[in-house]
Amino acid sequence: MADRELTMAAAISEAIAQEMENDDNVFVMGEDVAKYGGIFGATGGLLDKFGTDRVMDTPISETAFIGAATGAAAEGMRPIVELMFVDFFGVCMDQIYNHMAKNTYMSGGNVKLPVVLTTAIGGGYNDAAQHSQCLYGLFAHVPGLKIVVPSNAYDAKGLMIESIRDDNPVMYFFHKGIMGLPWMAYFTGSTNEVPEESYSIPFGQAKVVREGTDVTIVTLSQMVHKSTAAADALAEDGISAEIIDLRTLVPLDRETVLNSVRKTGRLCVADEDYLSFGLSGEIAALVAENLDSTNLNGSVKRLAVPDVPIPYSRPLEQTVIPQVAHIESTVREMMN
Amino acid sequence: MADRELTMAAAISEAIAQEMENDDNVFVMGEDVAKYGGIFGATGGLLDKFGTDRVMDTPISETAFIGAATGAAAEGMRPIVELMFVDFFGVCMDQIYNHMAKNTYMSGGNVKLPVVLTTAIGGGYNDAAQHSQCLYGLFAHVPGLKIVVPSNAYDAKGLMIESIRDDNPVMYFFHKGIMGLPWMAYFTGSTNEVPEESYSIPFGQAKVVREGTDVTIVTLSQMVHKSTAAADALAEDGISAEIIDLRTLVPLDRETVLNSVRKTGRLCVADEDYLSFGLSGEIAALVAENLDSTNLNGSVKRLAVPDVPIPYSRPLEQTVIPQVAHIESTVREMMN
Amino acid sequence: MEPTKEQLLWMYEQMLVIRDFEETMVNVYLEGKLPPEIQEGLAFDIGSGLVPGEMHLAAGQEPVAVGSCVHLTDDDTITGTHRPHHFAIAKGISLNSLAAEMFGKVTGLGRGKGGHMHLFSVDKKFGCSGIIGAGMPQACGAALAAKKQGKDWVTVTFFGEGAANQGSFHESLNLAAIWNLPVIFICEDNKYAISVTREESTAIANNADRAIGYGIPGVRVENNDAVEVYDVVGEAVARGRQGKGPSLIEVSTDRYLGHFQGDAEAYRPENEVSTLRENDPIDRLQQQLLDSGMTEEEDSQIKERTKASVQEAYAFARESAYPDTSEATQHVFV
Amino acid sequence: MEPTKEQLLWMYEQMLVIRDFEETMVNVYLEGKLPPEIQEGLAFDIGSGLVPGEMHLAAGQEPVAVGSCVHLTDDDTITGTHRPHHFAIAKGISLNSLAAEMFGKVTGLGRGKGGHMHLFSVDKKFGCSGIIGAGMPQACGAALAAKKQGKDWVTVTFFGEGAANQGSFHESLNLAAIWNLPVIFICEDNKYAISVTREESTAIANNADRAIGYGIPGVRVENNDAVEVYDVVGEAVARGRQGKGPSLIEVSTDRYLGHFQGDAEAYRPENEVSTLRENDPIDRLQQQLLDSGMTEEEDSQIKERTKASVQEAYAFARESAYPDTSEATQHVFV
Ligand SMILES: Cc1ncc(C[n+]2csc(CCOP(=O)(O)OP(=O)(O)O)c2C)c(N)n1
Ligand SMILES: Cc1ncc(C[n+]2csc(CCOP(=O)(O)OP(=O)(O)O)c2C)c(N)n1
Ligand SMILES: [Mg+2]
Ligand SMILES: [Mg+2]
Repeated sequence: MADRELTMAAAISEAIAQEMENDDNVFVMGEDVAKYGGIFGATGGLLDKFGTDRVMDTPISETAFIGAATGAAAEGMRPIVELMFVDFFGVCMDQIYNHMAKNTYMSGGNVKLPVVLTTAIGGGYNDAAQHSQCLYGLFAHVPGLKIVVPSNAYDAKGLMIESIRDDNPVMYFFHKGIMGLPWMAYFTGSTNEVPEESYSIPFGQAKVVREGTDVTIVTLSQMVHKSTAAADALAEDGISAEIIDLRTLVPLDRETVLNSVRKTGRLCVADEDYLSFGLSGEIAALVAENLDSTNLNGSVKRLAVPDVPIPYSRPLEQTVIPQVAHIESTVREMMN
Repeated sequence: MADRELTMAAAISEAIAQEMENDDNVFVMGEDVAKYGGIFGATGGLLDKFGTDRVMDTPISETAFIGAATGAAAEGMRPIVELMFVDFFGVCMDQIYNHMAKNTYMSGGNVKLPVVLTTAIGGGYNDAAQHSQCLYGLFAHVPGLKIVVPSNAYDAKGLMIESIRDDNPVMYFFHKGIMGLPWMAYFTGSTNEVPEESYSIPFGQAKVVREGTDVTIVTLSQMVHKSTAAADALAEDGISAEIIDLRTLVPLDRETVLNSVRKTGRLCVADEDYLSFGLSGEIAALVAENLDSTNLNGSVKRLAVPDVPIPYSRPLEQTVIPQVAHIESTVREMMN
Repeated sequence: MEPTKEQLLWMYEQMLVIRDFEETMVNVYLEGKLPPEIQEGLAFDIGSGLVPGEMHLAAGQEPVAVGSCVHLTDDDTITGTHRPHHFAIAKGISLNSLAAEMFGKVTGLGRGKGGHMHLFSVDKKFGCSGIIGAGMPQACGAALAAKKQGKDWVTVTFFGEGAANQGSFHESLNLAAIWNLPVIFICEDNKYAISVTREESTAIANNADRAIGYGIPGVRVENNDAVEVYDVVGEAVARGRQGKGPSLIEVSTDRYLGHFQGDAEAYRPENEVSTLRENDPIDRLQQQLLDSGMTEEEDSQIKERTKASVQEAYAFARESAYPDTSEATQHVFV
Repeated sequence: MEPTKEQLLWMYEQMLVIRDFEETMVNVYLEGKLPPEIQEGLAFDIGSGLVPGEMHLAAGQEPVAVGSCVHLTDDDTITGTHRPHHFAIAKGISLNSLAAEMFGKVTGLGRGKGGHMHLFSVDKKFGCSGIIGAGMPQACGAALAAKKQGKDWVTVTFFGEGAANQGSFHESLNLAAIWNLPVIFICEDNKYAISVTREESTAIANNADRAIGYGIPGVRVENNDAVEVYDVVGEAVARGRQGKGPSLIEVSTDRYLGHFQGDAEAYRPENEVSTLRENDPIDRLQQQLLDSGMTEEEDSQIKERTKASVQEAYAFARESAYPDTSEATQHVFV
């Protein structure tokens, strides 16, 4: 097999296509997923391969078509359904969190709901307060949804295949700024080598994407690449950062995080979600709950959006979304 | 003024009535808020006092009428709008978090939205997975909403008056199990002395409801009363627990929490929301972020619903919602 | 469409079972909730007793359930509401597992984890929800699956007249119409959404007229009559099986009891219910059957049989065990 | 209803302003996004340039905005969409503050914090949203406030034909109808919701027919014509002011540009837009005005004036300062 680099968008649509070939029950629906191939390319090329019966454009009726995914899954189908931007969840959250996420539990495990709900996240291109959020922490908070947040094409493919094969509802969050779109600048580390053959990556296994000894940076999605750039800069000054890409939030790989913190003695969380009552708090809490067995050199640091809506204006947006420089300076402070 | 005990429900409706008398712009709408007086009594008696123009029953159209509250507030009204159970937020979250919460920011501070969104929370009476949630942490996570969670009638009145007078969107969460309803057992501490005259309680001031020296229990809402019962039991064995009632989550009174933890050296969070990625994590994280200035005796403990939907069956529900005994035994463990 | 004698008898018997199940629950529900020794000032404790939590009963609304389900097989799907017993029974879910679920017992449909608003049966293809309007989108999905699988199965989704003002109603009808899905949307107009009357909540007198907005047939059934429901739903089911797409039906029906048990119903005109009960749909069908040849003895046998089955169900529920507390954290995922 | 000469001229001039504002933006938007030196393989960078983020332009859709707003005063409220410039301009929002907002400058309507989908003016009583269907509930609230305050103010809410399948459409129309609110619901049918055609998404050919479901008047305007919009919206506004409640109007209109700038429109039939442009509504109104006495010179004056105002606005936006970064955490609350 020749080495191939794929964008994350191409890796996702390849994963979907491979599973659709394997299993007639897999189908795709959502706004602009067919003719357009998905606004962020996650379903590019699928319509041509599989036709309108299996790749379906929907009306702007998220409650109806996401609810329909749950209904179809209960009958043995394996829908992949796209919520164009995660920011739109508010019009259809009930179907997601009260039904897709709970029907299995409420039925005592009898109802099986193999749905993959894909959605675009993230800012950095000035799309403002209603099109730039991450919100994965909010979905990880409510029980019943597996939460997948890949940071690169290789992981994206393996995690998508795992998602489709999982018999439970999976929410799959792709950051627009790492999809490798021809119309949006992206972090190049996200476009990487992807085997053509099918493979899957198990959930609940965070990845140590860079080993280090001085500080643990726990992160995910696009922020992995910002953290890597920060770590490169820090390395020049002899500061050795270990970077952990969480990859899935539910299940959460607490062990990998704790082991790393036990090794480095310092924790910085780098997140693009809102700061309070979310992901960065959960990771920090993990350490607080395990103070007995960790030996921390100083306080935990959290970088995230400081509890404000994402502002449109570029200088403001750059201020509230953690940047490479923020990560770098925060870690430097921690080393003092 | 004679001493009066009021239930929390009566205290809330009294606060609303007093503000309605003061200000013609205040009005109430929601499902069953008029003739029925609110399913949990928060608007009891208001229809008789103020008539159908100011106390309006709505259709089951949460998106429309909660959105309408935002629209009316932008025009100078001061709506109080009820979402019958917080569990239903999924059908109307977009109007809440993308609009009510953000229009002020997106307008550069020009649009003023004095809305109070009231909602019932909590389990303990076996209403199962779609009628027993707390979810305040989720709303505290998204920016633009002040979050009020009273634990007793006195606070409920003062915080409601403050909420109505605030020029920003306020979400006001009342726990069904402390409303003093004639059809639901409740924790008696929640029905307490309430002055007849109008008064307000500022946001962002947690209350030390019990002083202690060995451990800090950070809690809110019904769980304050469970914590108090646990503290009583612990006191018999000479364990002195300090209890902090957060009262508001946004703004969050971090100082009072930290000062208490600095004093006691131990933190237990007692919460009825889901465990992960939420309130209990945020409080634990607060300590993790301030390890430098706190001197902790052991790890932080969190009690909350262990990331499962609320089961219907009584023994299961009692297992997943933290009870007095759970708090007590957790603190005992912490003392070893 | 005309029901056969057998179908009439089936509907009659099912209505008796439903009515008996619901009326038995009225009393069982109060066991342990009264007298109010639990706390001073308390008239009733919703969280106590054999069957805690909210309880929405469907006595009076039997015709819509039996007149619809008589047309369905185990391959057809139903999504119901927060008031789901009549649909569940008419769809053939065992009374024992139904009652046990309401008691929170491990022998219940959902091992006691769902409760009375959250009844799921994979075998009988039944689901429901405590969220108003939530069943309609899922019904579209079930019908979409049937269509994709090349089956002539239909999905029936029930909802109240209050739910007809929820956004999911509109979205689901439009989706079903454009995708030509075999969904029968059946609105139970019992005139109230808790205390809010139909007139206060609904811009038009006949929800079936809203079908015009989706280019599909819409029919309203008056008079809470099982045979009329049979006729209208029968046509809609046939359309669905023939690939002719969705239908919208509204059935006028009557809620005999409070919105939930414990509802004082201060908002309801006095004598409204007693007047309604004088025109009871079960009595009417009984008379029709007696007129067309059912003997008094046959009638008694049916009644004995239904009573026995309901009693057995409640006994089974009482005697069953609670789930082990270790189950609390199981089944979040399969 | 017939427009006066003055009103015709106002509509004409406003349409010219809108068209010029939008077409100027087509080029301004590309400044700094092309050539793609930012990154290899990149054809275009949405996050770069003077005006980053998504950009939805309304060229071709001017008639619905001007034919509606000509009936409104500063006391009337508008809620718009993600494609809001034409409404904002017709409602009288200053071009300078509009352009500056799109540049993210502190002189913008929202101090640069909103961006082009989030334009708010308290003075002009204008708001909009990037969420499809979100303006309708808020419009009901604005109208409710006017009613409570005893004013004859109306609220106009605009939305696309794609939005007419969103739940908020149904809920809002029902609410406005039962509460008899002075809301005029105006659907812009530009045939597309991004790439999804009207036929693919909508069960019926005429969204105005959905008014039947709410017992209110529903009218469709064909032909993207400002004068026809004037007529139909005028009636609806009069109804609203007279306390006769809401109306639903659908206007057939045309989207000349991509859904957003950068949209390759592979889904769109070739020549569709050029054909549409041949029947341009501004040209038609120009002809009508010339026919009824406007001189070529008057016409030139109008065009000069509008060009100048648009140029000034963009110049103002360019020259204005960005907000200080300390503003990022301000204005979450007032
Ligand atoms: C989204 C949502 N809003 C509100 C409620 C609270 N609620 C439960 S039943 C009910 C009334 C429903 O009326 P209808 O649809 O007519 O059904 P009925 O109770 O009459 O059978 C309401 C408002 C809910 N469960 N879900
Ligand atoms: C709730 C929601 N769903 C989806 C989108 C993404 N989206 C933005 S514009 C658009 C198409 C809107 O179509 P229409 O209402 O016809 O308006 P038009 O763009 O044609 O003016 C979509 C799907 C959104 N912004 N909000
Ligand atoms: Mg009803
Ligand atoms: Mg459109």
